[in-house]
Amino acid sequence: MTGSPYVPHSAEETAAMLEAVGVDDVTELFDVPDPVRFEGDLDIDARSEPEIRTEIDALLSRNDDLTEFLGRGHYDHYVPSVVDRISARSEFLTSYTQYQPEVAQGFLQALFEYQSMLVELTGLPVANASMYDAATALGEAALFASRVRETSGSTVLVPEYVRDERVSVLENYGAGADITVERVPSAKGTVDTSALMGAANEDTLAVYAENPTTRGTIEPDLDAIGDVAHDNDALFVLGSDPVALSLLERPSDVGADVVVGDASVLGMPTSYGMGLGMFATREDFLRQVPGRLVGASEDDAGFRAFTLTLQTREQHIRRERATSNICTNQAWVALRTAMHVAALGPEGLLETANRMVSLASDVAERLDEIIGVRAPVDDRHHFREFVAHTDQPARAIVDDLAAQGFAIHAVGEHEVQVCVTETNEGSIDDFIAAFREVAQ
Amino acid sequence: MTGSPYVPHSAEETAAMLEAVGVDDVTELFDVPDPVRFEGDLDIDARSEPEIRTEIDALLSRNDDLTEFLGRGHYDHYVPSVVDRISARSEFLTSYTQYQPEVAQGFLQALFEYQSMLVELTGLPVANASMYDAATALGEAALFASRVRETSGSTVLVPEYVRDERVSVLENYGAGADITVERVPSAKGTVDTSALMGAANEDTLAVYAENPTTRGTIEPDLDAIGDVAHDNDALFVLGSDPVALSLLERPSDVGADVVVGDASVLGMPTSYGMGLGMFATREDFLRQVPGRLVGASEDDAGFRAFTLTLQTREQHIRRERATSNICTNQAWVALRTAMHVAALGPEGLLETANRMVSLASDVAERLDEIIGVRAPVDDRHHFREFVAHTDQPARAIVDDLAAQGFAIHAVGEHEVQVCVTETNEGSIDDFIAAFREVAQ
Amino acid sequence: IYEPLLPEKSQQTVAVEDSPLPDDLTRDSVTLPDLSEPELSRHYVRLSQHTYGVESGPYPLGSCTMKYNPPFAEEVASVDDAFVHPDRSAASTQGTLALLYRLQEYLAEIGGMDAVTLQPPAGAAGEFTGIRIAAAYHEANGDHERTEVVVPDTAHGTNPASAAVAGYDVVEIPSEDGRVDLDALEAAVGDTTAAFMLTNPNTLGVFERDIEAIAEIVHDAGAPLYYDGANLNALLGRVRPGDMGFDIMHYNVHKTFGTPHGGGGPGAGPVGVVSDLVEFLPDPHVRQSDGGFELYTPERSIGKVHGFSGNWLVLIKAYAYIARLGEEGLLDTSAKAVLNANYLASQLDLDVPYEPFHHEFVASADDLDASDLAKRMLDLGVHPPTTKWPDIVDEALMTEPTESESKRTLDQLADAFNTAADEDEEILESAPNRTTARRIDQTSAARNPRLSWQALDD
Amino acid sequence: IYEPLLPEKSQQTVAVEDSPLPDDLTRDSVTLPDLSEPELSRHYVRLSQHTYGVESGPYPLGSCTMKYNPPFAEEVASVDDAFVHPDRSAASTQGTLALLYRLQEYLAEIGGMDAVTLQPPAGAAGEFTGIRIAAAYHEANGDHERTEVVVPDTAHGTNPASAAVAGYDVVEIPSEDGRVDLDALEAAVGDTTAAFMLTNPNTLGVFERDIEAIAEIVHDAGAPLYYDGANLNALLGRVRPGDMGFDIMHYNVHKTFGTPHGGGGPGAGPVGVVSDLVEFLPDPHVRQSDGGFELYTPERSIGKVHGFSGNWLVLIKAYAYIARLGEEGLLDTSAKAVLNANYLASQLDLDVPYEPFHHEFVASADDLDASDLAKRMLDLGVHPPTTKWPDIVDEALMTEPTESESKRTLDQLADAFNTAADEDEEILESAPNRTTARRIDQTSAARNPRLSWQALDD
Repeated sequence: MTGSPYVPHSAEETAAMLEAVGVDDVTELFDVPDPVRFEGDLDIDARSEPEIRTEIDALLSRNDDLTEFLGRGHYDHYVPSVVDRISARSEFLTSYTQYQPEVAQGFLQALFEYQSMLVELTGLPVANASMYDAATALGEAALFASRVRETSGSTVLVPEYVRDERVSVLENYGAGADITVERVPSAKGTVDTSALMGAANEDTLAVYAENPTTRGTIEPDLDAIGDVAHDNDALFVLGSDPVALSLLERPSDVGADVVVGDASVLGMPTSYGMGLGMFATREDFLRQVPGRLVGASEDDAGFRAFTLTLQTREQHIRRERATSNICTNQAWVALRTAMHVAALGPEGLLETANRMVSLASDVAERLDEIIGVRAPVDDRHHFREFVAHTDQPARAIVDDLAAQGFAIHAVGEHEVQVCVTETNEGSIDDFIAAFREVAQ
Repeated sequence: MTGSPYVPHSAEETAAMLEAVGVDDVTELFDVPDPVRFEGDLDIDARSEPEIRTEIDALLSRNDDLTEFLGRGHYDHYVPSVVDRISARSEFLTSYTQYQPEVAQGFLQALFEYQSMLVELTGLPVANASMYDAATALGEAALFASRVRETSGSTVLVPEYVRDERVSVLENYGAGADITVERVPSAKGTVDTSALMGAANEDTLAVYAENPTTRGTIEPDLDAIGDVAHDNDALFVLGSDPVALSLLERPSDVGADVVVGDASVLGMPTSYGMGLGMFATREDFLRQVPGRLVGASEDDAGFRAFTLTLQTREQHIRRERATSNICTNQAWVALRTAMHVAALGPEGLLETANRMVSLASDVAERLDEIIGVRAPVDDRHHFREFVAHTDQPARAIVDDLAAQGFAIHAVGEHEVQVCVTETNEGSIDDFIAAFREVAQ
Repeated sequence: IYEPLLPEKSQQTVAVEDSPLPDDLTRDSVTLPDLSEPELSRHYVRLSQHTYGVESGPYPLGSCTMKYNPPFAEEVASVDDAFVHPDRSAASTQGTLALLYRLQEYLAEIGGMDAVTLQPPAGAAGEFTGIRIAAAYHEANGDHERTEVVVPDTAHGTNPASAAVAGYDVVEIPSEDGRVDLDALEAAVGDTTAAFMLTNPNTLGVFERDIEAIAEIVHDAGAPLYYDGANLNALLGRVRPGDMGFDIMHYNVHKTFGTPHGGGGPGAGPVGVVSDLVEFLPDPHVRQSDGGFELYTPERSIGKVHGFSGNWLVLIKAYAYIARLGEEGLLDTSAKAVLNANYLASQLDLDVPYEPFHHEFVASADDLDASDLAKRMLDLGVHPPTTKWPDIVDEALMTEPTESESKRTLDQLADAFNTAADEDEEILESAPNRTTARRIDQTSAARNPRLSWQALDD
Repeated sequence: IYEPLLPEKSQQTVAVEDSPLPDDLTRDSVTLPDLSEPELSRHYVRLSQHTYGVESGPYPLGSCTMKYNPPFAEEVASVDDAFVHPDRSAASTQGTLALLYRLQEYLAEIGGMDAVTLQPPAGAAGEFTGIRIAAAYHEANGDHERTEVVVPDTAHGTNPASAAVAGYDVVEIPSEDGRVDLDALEAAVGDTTAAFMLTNPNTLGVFERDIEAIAEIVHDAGAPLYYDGANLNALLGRVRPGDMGFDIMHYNVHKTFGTPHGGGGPGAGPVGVVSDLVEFLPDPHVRQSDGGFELYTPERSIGKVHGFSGNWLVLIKAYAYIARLGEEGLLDTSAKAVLNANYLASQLDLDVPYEPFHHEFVASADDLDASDLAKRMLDLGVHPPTTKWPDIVDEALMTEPTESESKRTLDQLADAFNTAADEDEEILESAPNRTTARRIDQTSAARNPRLSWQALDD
């Protein structure tokens, strides 16, 4: 091997091509002034396939083998093999954005399905074909709010429970539009609506809430939050995910103007935070939506066909006046998510969602029985996860559990957070036993 | 889940179908006398996908994690990912035998490629589309010999070095045709040609030899073996594999009438002996060949097209007069083998083969330096593997090495066999060190 | 305009030089395709696109049980721990042995058998194994005159072929009304009978209702009754071969237990036997030992029928499939397999001479050519049934939809049958037109065999 | 006749009942597709068959670098140990951090940068990150008047869009002969300039030969020079953005480093910076610690640009790809990418107004409609180039064949270009005819948006 294994040229072909082009050596084709040519050596050795497999396997095996009871915005649901297998087909995996719809009907239809599923789950009639993740979708929602809000305004109200990381992304997106973030206190792990009412005013651009929240709590009165937003001519932006949406109050029913969140809780394994940003909104804001949209149309033969549409919103046409700078997105993850939803079907999805409620409550109850533990901290219904109080310092609990093979979150001096889904359900007994040991 | 997850019927559809058929319950469709109906319960619980994954992972993890220096007919060569990925496409994986060639051109062409590669490697003009494995291909070769040999005869001469397992299969295949196996002594790990000459006579149906042999030796005088066979009007059946064939003497050049062996050394990982039986022979015996054959033809539009051919040899048409009972074969493995050969190309394949010679000789030399070890035992050239003498009992060596994480063969009281390919090459230093420790 | 590069068009000859071996042990050169990985990928992806699989549409080949092959079984069969060498010690492969043992138990339970060997690599290999076991049994009884294997005329071709490979004369008995003619059977069996081979339901999909009488006749003649498992899908959880009086049977895991057919293979053909025959099973067999599993050689083993342990990776998939279904899934499988065949037949405009049938039926194309009709069905986007066999039906269309087709698909399939059956002969004869290749000339392929690219002129 | 079941045609409504939650916290019902796994598989397999990918044939979209995506990278990114939660402690994810660190180092080496963040999930996200870093830099300098980002008219659309999202006014300067007009640049930059964004070679494939002068002008104005890495494939191992004077750059791993585009994503857009800007990198950043790796917050970090750590699985693939190629493979990549573009252009009957070009060129369809020509190319079995952009060329056909096409494929591709360019207008306008769908009406799609199956009438 003296070149790239992915370059097909034989020596004879290269010679013939050079001749056709009229140069003796390929370096002649580089119209680069000498001073900026790189004459050094790159310190990168080529390795064979099996060498790299061995290397990466060995590298990644340095990750401790912990059973994770982790959530807080990144969740693990079992992905059926059929999703892995079919999404890995090279036509899906290696195709590009569907600029030539006539040879991309398959992928377009899958994205159309994804949009449609989000429309059903959110109750909002417009969903885009993907953003990067929940945090960037929230950032886009803030910019979107500043475009669609009738009067100017610059503050996004964000509950205390929202992850700092998510807020940081929001702040980065908002910075250019002079949007600032103001945190609103929580009560029992959900939005303190009276505090929210006090914080909201004419400068409020948008009110953000999550359901379930980062703490796993279920918001008891989303209507009230929506009302505060709307009373101040602000958008109500709701964060959620497709599993929760199949069971919890429908966003359109509680006045949500935008739904964001991470849809890859279906379709992807835990992948160090790699996500799929949902973005759904109302019809009247359609022309301000960021990201790709797939629409139905007809072809010359009169058959239904799909195509990217309303592309004049996008950067490759509108440039600095685009509704977003997004180009490469998470289309393939959206395909996987659509497949996963279809594989579960409405019953399977709802069953999973209901289980997330009972698992969280069961595990909280069992932890609560341990001396030195109080769970859940928040007197609310929970979904997948909950915060527990520990008499021992949370940091010590987390470290001791890690030594026993389990990972959980420390979220306060004496607060830990525990997330349960069907993928770690089988380890609950061992987990409780370990927790009992370390909590006292 | 109250049925099979792979049954698509909704309750409504089932009802409509029952009505169309005119019964109330599906059991009415079973025209089975009561006494033979099974009224018991099958003791088999249904499990979910993730449960079974966990179960099988846990089960298989009971296999010790040993680095294998094992060969003797089943070899490990690195299979490029591209082979795994593309052969897993469901069109290939889930299709059937190509009885409707118009919708099976892809698979037929792949099998045609496989046949063509074997033709090149063996020098024999006819290769079938697969047998089960090397042993059953040898069994078929014996039956084939009894069909094509001009005079009757019933003995197959098999060198001492051939695995007993392979001989047992041969005996099972031969039993019905009253074929018996006679073992011929080896000299220096290869056929003792003078002993062979003494054993061969007019009752000799076929003479079998291997190159490389089960002991890893390379036969020094295949011509002489072929001559013995032909002088007695017997067939010369040669066992080999595609890696060896790319380098060693071409079977057609040494008078081989049939080539058998395991072609899955390319295309498959070690899979507990799952194989791909090669079968190649001379043109004049074509109509007696067992197994499937893919041929080129033309379609109605005049384009080249492929089809199964000479099917009148086969069981589904000729029944008890067929050339073999084989139906389901190893077609998908043949596809993988063809892809692997194409991925290596002639240079890559030859490079691999040459390496098998030098690796075996290097490792033998290094073992030979260890006090209490003599390697190789056979004063021959070797391919992939060799037999070593150990002063310690072979059994003890094998067990002690297993405790250190290595697997090798015990082949005699004081003889072990060691196989090296590119897949365990990286562990040679550790292996030698461990061997040094246990050998003294 | 664009076509991927064909391997045969890109061959290179490489001389064997600088080998560590002396010249007299090596060949001179080797000529093989030389493609880059991108070219290789496109070539084989294209070939896959020119291949119809179960995920392409319905595939109702009779007796082939082309059902859905769950991808999750592929995944569980690809874990690293599965890739072990067959010469590893039993102690170091307890995982493999445990899985094999569990599968043996599952299959024994499903078949009503006392023990099962997993060694045979395919259905026909299972038949051969079973007949070798019968031979060993007679041999052990000093019963040397049994030189014949009896099969009905509806038997799969492998039955007589396997018996013949095992050295037996094959006696074929005619059917009566699509079932074994008891008188003919009685007349055919006797002191020279080594076994009677039967599939039930048979290839017409018809259940051999007289199975108890058949078993009695065969057993009275001193011969074991062999069950060809090709049609077991029809009976899963409802009727067990062992309970019907069968002594030896094979299972086609690639038919009944959802492992993919792989374009012709690999499959696996485990063989089950009743207790009297356990001692004859192939070598080695897996059994429980103290706290684990071990391999042993059955006392009067017939020896080996595969060089190693059979098609291990296929067996893992079969285990996963059975575990996924469980009892209720197996029952649902046979129910829907039979319902689907009956429903499909009810929607056809063609005659189905033999009934009641179970998981498959044989329709007659009547005055049309069954092959032509099949070719036309290709144009309609479905795979046609098995054609022109069994001979007992004129212009036979042997059809097995399997349980994994929906009513909607069956309606489409029926539509394809009926549409094709309604076409002008001219159209049928010129079909197919919408496939990768048009009608392929089989005669010239056989008359002038070109079996490798070396044999091609172009 | 056969068509797989569409999910939208098989929807079920399930009422929310018997939930452990009180009614007032739940919705009433949910309506979603309900398909069995066999139906699901056929549906999605069919969709894949109606999608053109890199393994289907040449895919010469300009600036998109649709090169071969090695499947082995997919395999190494699917090992169990890769699937970790982002909130795991650094101590328990040393494997992940080690791989990220090594990739940071590789990318820094390739780009001539001092540090690289892997957090941005796409190229445009990388641009946004880079501009935010520039903003933070000016902020740290107390330099509050820099409100403009300057881009040439040849810039990719994401450049001005990213600058705008980051709150900057965009100043576009016209090109001269397909390159940055130094006078226009000099006139445009100054105290209000926050950055100048440039891709080199630019979207015409033309190298900005005056890059040293450009860097000097921009640096003299006190602004950092930003490198859009979309066209980095042309320069691999031969020219490094850092050596050209760029201060900030992003890498498109899905273009340059062979990770698949996934029908639009996910990609990854790592950002490299020179030493002065390291303290502004996103939070967290990976660095070496005693005997391992740790995460830390850079001193003046801009904060986060992704909720967690970016597109981790994509990054593993990029690492595997770079490791596979090594230095010689990277050099071969840029050599053949440039040779391929030049060779392909030499075979076209179309005018290519700007040269010398490198890995891509922009041909002109002249008096033909570039879109029509592209549609006709679809019929010829190839994917057409990017059309009608950049505007600087009339009826532009922006073409990037990449290094993974062979001469033979390029000849076929050239043939497709030339054949289409030679067709009657009528044929072009009615193309395509051999694709899954014929020409699709974009106007009605936009005028009457139907964006979900709920919005469809049928």
